[in-house]
Amino acid sequence: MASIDPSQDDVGIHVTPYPVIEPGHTFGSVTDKISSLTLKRRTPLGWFIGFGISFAFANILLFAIAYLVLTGIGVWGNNIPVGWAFDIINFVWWIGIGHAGTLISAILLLLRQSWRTSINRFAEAMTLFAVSCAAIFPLFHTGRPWLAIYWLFPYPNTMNIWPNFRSPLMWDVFAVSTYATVSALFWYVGLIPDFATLRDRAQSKPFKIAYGILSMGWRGSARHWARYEKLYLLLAALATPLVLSVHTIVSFDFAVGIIPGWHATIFPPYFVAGAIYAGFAMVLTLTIPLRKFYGLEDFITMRHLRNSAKVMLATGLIVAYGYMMEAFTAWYSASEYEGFMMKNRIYGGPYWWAYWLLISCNVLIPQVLWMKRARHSTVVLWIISLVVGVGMWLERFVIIVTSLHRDFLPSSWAMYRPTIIDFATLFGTIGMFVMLLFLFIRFLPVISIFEMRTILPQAEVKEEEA
Amino acid sequence: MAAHAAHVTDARSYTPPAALDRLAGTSLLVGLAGLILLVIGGALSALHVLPFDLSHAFRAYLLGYVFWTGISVGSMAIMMLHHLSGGGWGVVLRRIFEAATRVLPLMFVLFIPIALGMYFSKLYPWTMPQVVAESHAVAHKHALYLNAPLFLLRWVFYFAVWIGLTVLLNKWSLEQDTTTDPRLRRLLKDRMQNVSGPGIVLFGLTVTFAAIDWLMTLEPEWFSTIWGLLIMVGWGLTALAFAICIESYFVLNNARLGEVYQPRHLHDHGKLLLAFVMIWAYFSLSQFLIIWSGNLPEEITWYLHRLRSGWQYVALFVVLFHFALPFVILLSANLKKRAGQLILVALLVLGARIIDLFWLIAPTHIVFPGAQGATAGAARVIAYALYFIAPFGVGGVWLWYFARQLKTRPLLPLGDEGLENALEQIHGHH
Amino acid sequence: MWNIEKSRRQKAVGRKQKAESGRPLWLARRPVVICLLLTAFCLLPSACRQDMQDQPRYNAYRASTTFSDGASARPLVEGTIPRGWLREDELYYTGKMSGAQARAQAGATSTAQATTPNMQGNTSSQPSGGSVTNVSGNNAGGNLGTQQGGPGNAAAQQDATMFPFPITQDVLTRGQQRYNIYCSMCHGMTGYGDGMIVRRGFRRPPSYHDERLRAAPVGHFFDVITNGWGAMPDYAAQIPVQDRWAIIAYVRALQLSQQVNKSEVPPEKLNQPQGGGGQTEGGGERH
Amino acid sequence: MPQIFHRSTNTLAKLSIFGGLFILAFAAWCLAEINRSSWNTGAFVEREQPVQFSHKHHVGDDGIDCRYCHTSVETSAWAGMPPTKTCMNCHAQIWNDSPYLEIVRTSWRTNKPIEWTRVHDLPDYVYFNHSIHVNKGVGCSTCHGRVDQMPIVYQYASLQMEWCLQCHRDPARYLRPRDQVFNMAWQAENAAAENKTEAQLAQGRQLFNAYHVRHKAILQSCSTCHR
Amino acid sequence: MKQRKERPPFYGLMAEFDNPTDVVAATRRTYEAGYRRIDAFSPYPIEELSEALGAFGVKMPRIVLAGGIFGLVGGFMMQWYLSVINYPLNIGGKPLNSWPAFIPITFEVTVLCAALAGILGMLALNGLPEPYHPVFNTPNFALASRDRFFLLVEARDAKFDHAQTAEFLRSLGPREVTDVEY
Repeated sequence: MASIDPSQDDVGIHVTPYPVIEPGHTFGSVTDKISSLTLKRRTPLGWFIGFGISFAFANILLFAIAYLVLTGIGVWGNNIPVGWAFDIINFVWWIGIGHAGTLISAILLLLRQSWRTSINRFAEAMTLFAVSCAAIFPLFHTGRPWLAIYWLFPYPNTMNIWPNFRSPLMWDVFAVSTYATVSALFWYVGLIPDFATLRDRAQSKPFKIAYGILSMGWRGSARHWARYEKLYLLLAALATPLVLSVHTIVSFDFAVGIIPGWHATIFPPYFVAGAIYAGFAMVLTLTIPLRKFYGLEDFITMRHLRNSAKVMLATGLIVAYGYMMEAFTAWYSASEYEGFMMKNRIYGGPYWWAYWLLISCNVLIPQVLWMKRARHSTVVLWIISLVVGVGMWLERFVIIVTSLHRDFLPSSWAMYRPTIIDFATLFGTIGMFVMLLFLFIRFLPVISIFEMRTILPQAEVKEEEA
Repeated sequence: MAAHAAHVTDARSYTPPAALDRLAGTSLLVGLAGLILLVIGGALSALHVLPFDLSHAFRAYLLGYVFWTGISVGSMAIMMLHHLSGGGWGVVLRRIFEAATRVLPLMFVLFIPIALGMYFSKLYPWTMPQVVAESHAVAHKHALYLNAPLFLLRWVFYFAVWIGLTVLLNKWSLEQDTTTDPRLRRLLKDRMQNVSGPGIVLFGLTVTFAAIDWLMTLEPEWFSTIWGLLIMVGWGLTALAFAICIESYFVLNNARLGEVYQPRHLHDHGKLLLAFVMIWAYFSLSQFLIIWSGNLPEEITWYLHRLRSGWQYVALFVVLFHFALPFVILLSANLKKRAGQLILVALLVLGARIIDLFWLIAPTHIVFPGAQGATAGAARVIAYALYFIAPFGVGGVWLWYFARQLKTRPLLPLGDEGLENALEQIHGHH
Repeated sequence: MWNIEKSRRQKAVGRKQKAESGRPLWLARRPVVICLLLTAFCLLPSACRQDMQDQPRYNAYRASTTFSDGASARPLVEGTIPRGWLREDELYYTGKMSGAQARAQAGATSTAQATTPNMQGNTSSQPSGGSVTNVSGNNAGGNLGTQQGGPGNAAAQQDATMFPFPITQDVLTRGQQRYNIYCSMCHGMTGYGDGMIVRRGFRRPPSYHDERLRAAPVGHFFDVITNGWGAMPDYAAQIPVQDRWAIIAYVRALQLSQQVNKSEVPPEKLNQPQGGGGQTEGGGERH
Repeated sequence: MPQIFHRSTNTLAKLSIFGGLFILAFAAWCLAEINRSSWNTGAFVEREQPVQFSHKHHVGDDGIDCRYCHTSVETSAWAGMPPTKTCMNCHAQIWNDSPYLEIVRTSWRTNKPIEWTRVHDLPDYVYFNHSIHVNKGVGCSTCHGRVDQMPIVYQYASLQMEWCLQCHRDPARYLRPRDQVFNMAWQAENAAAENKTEAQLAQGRQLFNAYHVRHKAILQSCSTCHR
Repeated sequence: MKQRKERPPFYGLMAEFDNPTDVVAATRRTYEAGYRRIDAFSPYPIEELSEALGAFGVKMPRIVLAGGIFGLVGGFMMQWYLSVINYPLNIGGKPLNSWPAFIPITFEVTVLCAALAGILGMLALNGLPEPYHPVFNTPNFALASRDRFFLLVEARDAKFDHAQTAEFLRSLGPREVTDVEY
């Protein structure tokens, strides 16, 4: 990362209207600008308003969960045959959103895309918070979450039995917990030098001590940097397949079963693409207002937004390919169950509207992004990112609810109706997610300061003239 | 820097090495020999000298055909990806990819034996009326999709799309070379980029259905949603491994080009190769795990044909040499920078691709009617040998045509804006 | 302990009433919801007990507040005969038989006696198995047909003098086992009435080796086990009918065992302190 | 730039990482131990009963067989708690004026059962049947311990699932001949001479076959105990 | 206590630079001048700077690989042992050794172990956490995390001589050369 190789970077090849960082910045200005967001004494009023609203929603989550725990899982709308509904929809949705963070951070690092630098920290935080939100759903779907460890993790328990490693749900436990752990560590490791920066800038003793502990005594030694850089790359190389594996395994939750509408071999790549799609949509949904209100246009430039839009377009097309192949294979397979499922989903069943809403949100509307002008308008991008966010939620709704509500036995067909608690939990997690982001913005550097230094032109070591 | 730029734009510096002529000549000889052997093999069966079904000869030809068409189409896709995303790694490989795509018209013609096989052998079981009559699944799709005229029509359509795209991209690429006007170069670049976006979409659709038509319908009752992606990434992998072979061949045989292709380029290409190997393994595992776990009769039979009566060893071979070995080798950063070692890995991958296709194609309804004892053994050996002769037969012709195409243009896209950056010596002192 | 059953029922009733009072259900529920939410975290530990391990149902011996005796299990209403439990076999279930039966039986047994092997205490030496078809309960003493005057019985019926089923080695083994469990406490292992409980102060029962009891018909023993006699309580609840007969058979064997000449016993059996079917009973070995 | 931390914090900081791991591991170990302790399982805790009934006296000293009171142990899922009548069999005469037994006599008079405190209480989701165990050669003392030596009965085993499974996965380690099931002091043949475990295994395997104990896979299948 | 007495009175000499090019050049010269116990500090990673300090063991790839192999073998063996040996239970008619189903968890455990090994390895090799360090006594060192670059020659270096070394460092064109106290 130290040497900026323009030829490796897609921008470097041709002159682009939007650079990664606006010109005129120095090491000092970058450091001061970003660290001041965290270190300034006064918290802006807007922060309090935003935090307050999201905190209120987070409390709704708290109440919804407390009520659920006290009363039982019956307060949710899911019941046979739709035994899996909002809980898994929201779980998959949140996990998917989390993926963009790791993707931006790890894959773009491996691809040496320097535009990642100003948004990776934010994206990683988003990953962590999204995974936290996601974990709530399966945990509370167990009904007795205080026993969840007992059921989910292999440890020598008093029952002398072990989890069933042949079950994709068990794979999920491993995948999500590994993902949460590695993302948290990756995030923390990335923060260490910035904690040192904050430690050295902080005015008050408690903050100095707090950031001092978090920085682990980082002093910027060149030997330390060498190992640190190597580790950071290696972690990125590990996180990249990890992030793909997580959503692959989430897709296995469905695909290794034999429910028509779930049992499709394309699920792994199609879920991964969908996750990235939703994740980038969430990145845009959040960064567009953030850069506006915090005046970060110098660091998060139109280039970032435009590239995110392109990623969305590409992953959106892969998702569309998935829909097409599912429909085609349902016909091609000549299986009456597959055929019925697809017909029920598209025009025969009571949830046809969900399918066509999904197609509109995920396939039709985002095609606007083919147009350059659309990619360059923050308003259009923001609207489309919201639409895609909704669309990806609907995708999981369609996959889960429409596949289940008419099972093999027509006598057990039933409709699914979410309850008020279902909605409270969903919107509550959104509140919790935003609340955590507000806390993060206030207390931690939103942009990786040391990596921003590396992409300044001054950072290059000029060759000695022999 | 300025001196270097001038050095770069000197078109004659990058004319193809003489070795290319030798390559073309040898290839043609090998190719013709291979095709003749294949015809002889087919004749042995057709004249009932050896008791194996004629479809084996056609299947073998299909293997060779799919393998080499894959290189052309895969090259087209990687080239379009490069046009979309840029990057120095693609600039230096562009001409190899372009030359590979220009073989597509030849491949269009070379499809004819497969069409013949469809009509005159059991190559595709769904062409046989009794199969249609007996199988509900085949009858279901017979009218609207799986019949000979529509099959041929789609074949024409795929090639129309591919040839159309490659003709445009090749034309503009050449125009970039011949002009010196930076605005026109820029315009051509934008054009290529604008075509590549929809081009990738078209590529995805056509390859998916080509993969279904040519390979999946060998077992007409079987289906897998990921099949198109699996073949796509397989073709991409083949194309990349092939390009790396050619690139390393240049580095090893021509000092001048050795300077052009720097270790960092090889390193990047090696990493891409690793990525493709991993994605291939990922898709293959996904398909296997889902079908294995579901264990439904209409799906699992495909794997049962390929994991029993000896084929499990072929499968193991594929896992080891198509994934495990290249994966472990390519983890080493130093190896990826050395042409002499990288070419070996690329050749290993190409070989493994052939074995993989063999595993996909050959086990489908093995026909050795009524043979016993030594004759049966001989029939098997000859029949399976054909599968390994065919890639050389088709490949020889393909390579001959490719080498001729490669010669017609400078080996580097001299009009590309990124060329200067791509060729800049990063680590050396100059 | 938190009575889940009760509180749930009350809650459900409460809800219903409020819902019926005209307000929409969700409004009616609201106070309940709010209360629950406010006490959410205080109640978390108690939630742990609402587990499947204490299900709201009555298991055996579980106490109940519903009935005056505090037990959840109900005794059968007097006179109830469960399906398939109509005890028609008078001899088997009561140990009695009517006069005609007894006379017929007496004739039958006297003819059978000649072919019946001598039933000894140590029956293992003479495996009788299935060859025994009808064994008289009283054959050892040879006092067939002589009535001893059953203790306080209805005149119409008299104590049975025969077993209702053939006595085999298995029955005797079973009888020995059951005797040791239920009878030996008082009657002693050999039937002399010197059991452990007697030594602890219980009134001494008569010895089986008395002339009176050796002469008593098997029905008499059945009657005593079933209904009790003197200080002896009834064992009807502890010993099922089949086992009672088995015990009586063993008692007969015990009686016989004390009347045998040494010469009649195979020499290799002489030194074994216990008879029986070669199986040792756990209770007998206690130290 | 002044130092923020004292020298000693270096050691402290390094220790805190490994210490943290150690503390976590220790906490996990403690939890596991607490979970298995009698605090959680109730094992080895003597239960106070309404009547001071001593098994040691009745079984150990008087030699009364288990089945004298627990009549249904061989034939039904429940071993059977004796009704007051069983007590009165003897106590109508002996100790019949003892104040200790007033509760028994009251129960007898009023026809109200004595409310014994339950010692062995399996969760309701476990299906347990005494008769099958007794008839396949599982001794009373294997699960209940030396009841003949307990003045006040306590739970001897943890009754946790791992305890059930250790036998269900390899019954040969515990089986004894049927006629020894009610023998409190039973040991495998040759146990005194040979290695105890070896002797038990040898005899246990033989009995496993002789009594046609079901295959391990059936013994430990979920529905064997959770029906 | 005894050790502390043996320490030299101060830790070393610190030269402060304005830009990366200067500090890299200065570090190279210091190394070439025979100093070995030297270290350089920068606000961001500079590849040339660590190269200029001479070769030292980075070792990270090997540690991560070791962690990964441990996770790979351990993860698979765990599932195999628990499902085949310790708790063989027929579920859905799948074979006990359902190795295809063990692949996902094996992969996850591999990644987890590799990442943990890497992070702990990095901390261990760098001697972190180390909240107290003599270099923090350097007056301007707070700027090492902003826009200044530092070169340190430790007093423990065999070639170290306070006056001479200070003179040498000044010849490299720093902003300032200061003593670093213990």
